[in-house]
Amino acid sequence: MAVLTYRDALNHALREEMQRDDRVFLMGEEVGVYQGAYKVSKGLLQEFGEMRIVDTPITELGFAGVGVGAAMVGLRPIIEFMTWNFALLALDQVVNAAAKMLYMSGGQFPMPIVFRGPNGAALQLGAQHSQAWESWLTHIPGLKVVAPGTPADAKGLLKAAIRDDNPVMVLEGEMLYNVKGEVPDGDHVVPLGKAEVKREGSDVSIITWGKMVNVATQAATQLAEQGISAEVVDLRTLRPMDTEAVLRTVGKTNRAVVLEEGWEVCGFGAQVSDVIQREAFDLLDAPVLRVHQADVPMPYAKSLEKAAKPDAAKCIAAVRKVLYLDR
Amino acid sequence: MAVLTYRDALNHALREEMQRDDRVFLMGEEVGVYQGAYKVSKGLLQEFGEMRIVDTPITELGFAGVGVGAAMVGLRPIIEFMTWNFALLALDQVVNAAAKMLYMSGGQFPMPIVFRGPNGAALQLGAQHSQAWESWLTHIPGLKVVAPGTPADAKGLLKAAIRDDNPVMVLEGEMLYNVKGEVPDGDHVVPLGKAEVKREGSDVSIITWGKMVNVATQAATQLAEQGISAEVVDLRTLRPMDTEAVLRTVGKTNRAVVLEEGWEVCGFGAQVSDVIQREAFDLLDAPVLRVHQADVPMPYAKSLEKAAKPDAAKCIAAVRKVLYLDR
Amino acid sequence: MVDRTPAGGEDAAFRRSLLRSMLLQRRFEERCAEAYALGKIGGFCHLYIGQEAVSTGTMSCLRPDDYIITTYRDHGQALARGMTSRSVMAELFGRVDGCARGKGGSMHLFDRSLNFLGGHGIVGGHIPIATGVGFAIKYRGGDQVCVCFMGEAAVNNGAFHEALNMAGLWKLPVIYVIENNRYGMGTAVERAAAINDIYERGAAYSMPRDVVDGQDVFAVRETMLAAVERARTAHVPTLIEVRTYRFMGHSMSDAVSGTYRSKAELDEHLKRDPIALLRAHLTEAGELDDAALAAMDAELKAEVQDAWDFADASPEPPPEALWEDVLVDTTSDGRAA
Amino acid sequence: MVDRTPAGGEDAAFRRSLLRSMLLQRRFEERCAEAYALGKIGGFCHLYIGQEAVSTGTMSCLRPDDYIITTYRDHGQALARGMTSRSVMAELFGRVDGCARGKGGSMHLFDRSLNFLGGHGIVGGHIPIATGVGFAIKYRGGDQVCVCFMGEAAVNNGAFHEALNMAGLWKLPVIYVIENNRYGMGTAVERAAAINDIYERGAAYSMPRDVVDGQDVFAVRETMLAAVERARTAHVPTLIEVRTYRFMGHSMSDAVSGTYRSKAELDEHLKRDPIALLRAHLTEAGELDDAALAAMDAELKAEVQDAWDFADASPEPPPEALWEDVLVDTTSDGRAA
Ligand SMILES: Cc1ncc(C[n+]2csc(CCOP(=O)(O)OP(=O)(O)O)c2C)c(N)n1
Ligand SMILES: Cc1ncc(C[n+]2csc(CCOP(=O)(O)OP(=O)(O)O)c2C)c(N)n1
Ligand SMILES: [Mg+2]
Ligand SMILES: [Mg+2]
Repeated sequence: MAVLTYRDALNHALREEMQRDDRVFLMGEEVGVYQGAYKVSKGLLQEFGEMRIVDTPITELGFAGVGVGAAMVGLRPIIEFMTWNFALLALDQVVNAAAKMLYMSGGQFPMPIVFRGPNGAALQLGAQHSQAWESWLTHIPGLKVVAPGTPADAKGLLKAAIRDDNPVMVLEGEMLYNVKGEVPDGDHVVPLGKAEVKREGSDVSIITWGKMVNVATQAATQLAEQGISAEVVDLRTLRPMDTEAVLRTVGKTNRAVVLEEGWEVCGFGAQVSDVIQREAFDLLDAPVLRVHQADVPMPYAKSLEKAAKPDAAKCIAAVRKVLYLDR
Repeated sequence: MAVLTYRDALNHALREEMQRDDRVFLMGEEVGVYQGAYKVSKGLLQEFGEMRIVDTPITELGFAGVGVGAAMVGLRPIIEFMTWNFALLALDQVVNAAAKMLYMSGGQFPMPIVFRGPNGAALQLGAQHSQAWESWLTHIPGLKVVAPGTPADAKGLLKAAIRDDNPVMVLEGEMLYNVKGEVPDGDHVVPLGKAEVKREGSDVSIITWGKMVNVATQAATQLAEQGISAEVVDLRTLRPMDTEAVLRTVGKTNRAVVLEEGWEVCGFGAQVSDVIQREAFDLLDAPVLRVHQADVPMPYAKSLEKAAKPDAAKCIAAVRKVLYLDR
Repeated sequence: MVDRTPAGGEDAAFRRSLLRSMLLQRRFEERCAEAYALGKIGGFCHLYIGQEAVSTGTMSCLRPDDYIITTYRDHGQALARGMTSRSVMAELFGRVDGCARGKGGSMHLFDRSLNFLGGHGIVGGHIPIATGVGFAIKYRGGDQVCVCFMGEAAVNNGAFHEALNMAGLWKLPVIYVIENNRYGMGTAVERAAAINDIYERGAAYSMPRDVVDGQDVFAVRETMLAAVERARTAHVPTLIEVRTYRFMGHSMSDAVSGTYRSKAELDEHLKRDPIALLRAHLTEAGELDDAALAAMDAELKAEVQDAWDFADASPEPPPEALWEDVLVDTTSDGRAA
Repeated sequence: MVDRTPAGGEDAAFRRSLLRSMLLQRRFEERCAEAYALGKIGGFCHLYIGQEAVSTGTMSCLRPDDYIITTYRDHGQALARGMTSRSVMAELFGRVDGCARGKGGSMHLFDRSLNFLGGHGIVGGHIPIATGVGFAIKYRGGDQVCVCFMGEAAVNNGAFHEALNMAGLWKLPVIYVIENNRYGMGTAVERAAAINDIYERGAAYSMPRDVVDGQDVFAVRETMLAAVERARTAHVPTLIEVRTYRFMGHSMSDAVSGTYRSKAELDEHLKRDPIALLRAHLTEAGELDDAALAAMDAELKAEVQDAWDFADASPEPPPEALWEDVLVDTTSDGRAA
């Protein structure tokens, strides 16, 4: 197994899938000449040329729609949003076109398209550049949503997303791009819809995804030092969610903490919590607790930003509370 | 007390607030010459003139932004979306400008603006015209969100929204516009953030809002015939949610069903359910159940649409299940 | 489908086929109004009456492998493209034999076999999609074109701007057809657009542009043929403003005149009914006599009646259809996911 | 704040004040680069070096009660408008004495007392807001103007189109200033816009338009004065393309040249440094000698050093600030909600 950065893992997934299938192309702001705002598409313009690595004007709504049109007539677009923050402008195309086209055409127009880019906060980017969108995206039937937390999953899920005949949203992490990890050699594809236990444990389940997987693992390591055995379940795909895996871990530990990057109200954690209380009511020894961003726009100042973000300490506090060790 | 339609109640609220405060104006598609796509603004152009009842081009993003700009410099805009479906195009202004301006300016720019219009499905309007957006909107700190279910609340909440110095989203119902009800005379203002028990009961709580209030009441009436006493709690304001009222009713009945118009995943019902299991874990005799739209884009065909929508029968089924009367 | 111009120019039979296409739309829409009043059609229903020369004129210039995309006001274009009255009417009735199995409805007609990429309900939303189809054509090195219909009110929308800028920049074979029927719901074009000559918007995208009388099917054809030629041979997009008029209200719930336009204005425009104009032309040229017209009309009325009966007899979609078509379960190599 | 033209024309003192304003921005930005490298400024930081004649030229035409709104590249405009170096630097350092109490950062400078309506981070997002400010001015019957700065890449965005259409349609006193510095991040203007003469986009909105050399502060002033006059007296909007160049990378993480523009191109543009041009002009005219310049520069460097020290000494916002400013608790009559 090679050790790759998350960035390179994505880059390899793109390259391999573009080599494999000439209907696949990448479009977005700065993906070509600039080699990607975060260099995920580095070298691809040189390899595949201008027709397949397409720089766009700053028109998220427009080029998302271009992707939808191309997908309708048989291409397999990968639309890069420089960040998902800007995708807000494009959501009409994602929701009203990509997600619904198959349904409203009575099954005539599948939509093999990937929308991808970094999601959530990086460092001190302030209120408009720091949002996590999984809650909004998972709300929508007709979409699939994945949020890889490791280089291996980044490669495997992106490849699966590109091959899937449905619209798949890939939520990456700017803060993850430099993270290294082992990536299986060869044609590594991670099936959509399957969670993975990233660390086994017996006292409590930390259920999470994306950027928070590393935070959960850190928390679990520190918890182990306190004699608490935490299981870390990485959902990987949020829609469709691997409910079985969630119920399995809760059945084992009887206590759950859901850790997410975004805001509380209607966060994806609320959905996880709702499913657990509904499907595993009698298994729960304590209410499901949630760890998430403070319910405020993201502040710029370093100390405030740190206070706003979920982290291992907050996760540990929730775990101790769910174990009735602290109030 | 006068009996008014929900439409007229809104119309009166608009008129009275515009008479009261000349900083208030109404802007949107067809609000003027056409007298409102759904006639909510009927007669207002004639009374207040073109500068205060402003017809716009079909530019949801643009005129939402115009509202934000006007609010920044001291006016009090009411932005009508012909329906919230089209507001999807404007959400960048709602989320990145209206909701965050106060925070990112360090408190310098309050945002006294109302965004309003019908939310959710009417009849057979198909996939792109039938969405309920409360889940997305309540996710965002910096916004307030109300969803009146009766003419009295429509008038009272809209007036409170217009007077509030924060951005308030008013989710109306096209299917409610013709519904009649008593509206208190005089300056009827319903405070934001306060739920109301619309019907008392002791066996189970049906927690709901907006268009579903009538559905819940119907269900409760039918349940009464089955000897089941259901309490109907109308949240009225979704953000901030009246958590106390929710816990009070659950404390009384120990069982809750959350009824909402929109989709399941990360629906506002998930948040309600999460709060209940977290704050009232020991009070619950059964898991919180939810009733919501089928997890599919809205189909056009009459029978399919009916099957997709939540209704009294589905609500009754959930109540019976939460009472362990049915499986 | 309207026959394309036979090589070597048009003949009388061809011109009669144009009339036939337009008259079919008219008769179809008239019955839709009736079916709507009877509650057989639900939701929003936007009739095309008055604009038939635009759809027919345009479609008559296209090949079967070209693409069409349009708005919610899509019945006329669907029929002109060759979708059967049956499949459209059954869709409007929300029945299983509808072109979208009853799941789309009036605003969302689709026919994959005819490259009819749908009616779309969000004003402006389909314009970038058309640009994407143009992109795909160029990507594959094809010589098809994509025609994108829209109302004049859509040109003020951001999606229009973004889509046309990319088409102009990348030189994509897309023809943007603005059906300027003077109103977007109740808003006259002058109250919504800062310039009245809509086609001049093309200048902002260095795009060839044209304006044409939309009541004259031959004029529409002429302009369109030039645009198609440019798109096919040189991948050059065109913006065409077609000046037309809607004879009915915006949708079934809107009065024909009163609030935002006067009866007098409407009457003035009714004088230039595109079907009457074409009929007069054919009659004068001796290419159509009263008997032939009556026969054509009778035939079309029968076709629409048949469509109505067919739609009426077609079952509601089965309950399980609710859950179908949300996702497909295949991957790029056609395998199960 | 840059002094406005004294009634009856400009004098040498006024011209020196322009230089002073521009030089302050330059010295300020140079220290920002340093502070960023030291980790005192975080997040994204977009420097204004090379474009100072635009901000100064524009601000020098405005009244205190006029409004300004801009993008994330906002330090220069904030200073030219009269925000203190201290309040801007403290904001960049994320400190409590910053203009937005440390909660906005580099991209979100605001000053209510100067009608400086913020730096905004979503490309295009602030343009409709500017239109709304123009609407409010007209609504109240005022004679203020609103100036909206944006980069040339923003003109392809839908928000631009929607906002300018409304301003053109409704005749609002807004001046849209396109700072065409040739690149949007790594994308040259020709690779993003279908037309190269950006100002011609104004035609689509029947809006007066102009193009001007952005390295020449007097040229900027002249164009702007005319636009301000039109807006103030007749509520007419204007679109002005200002041709300028950014001497630094897009943001601190972007190399100055290499990937998308050559060193040679950059060097060519560096020859037209707006500050050097103005200085030469003043020197030639005998309005500024070396000693005066050195004194001015020393003074400005000291001002920026003072701002740095001030910012460095200013505390981080207190923990409770996290929860403040999400909502206000008042209603329209100033009462508690
Ligand atoms: C984004 C959006 N906003 C508003 C509407 C509601 N609406 C439907 S059609 C229409 C008018 C469109 O007019 P035009 O583009 O001229 O087309 P026409 O109806 O005249 O064919 C409006 C406002 C919508 N469907 N989408
Ligand atoms: C909607 C949106 N898309 C993408 C970005 C990322 N982005 C920030 S600045 C920029 C380039 C803008 O260029 P231009 O408008 O020319 O302004 P300049 O930076 O040259 O001053 C991009 C793509 C963004 N902030 N907002
Ligand atoms: Mg129209
Ligand atoms: Mg630029």
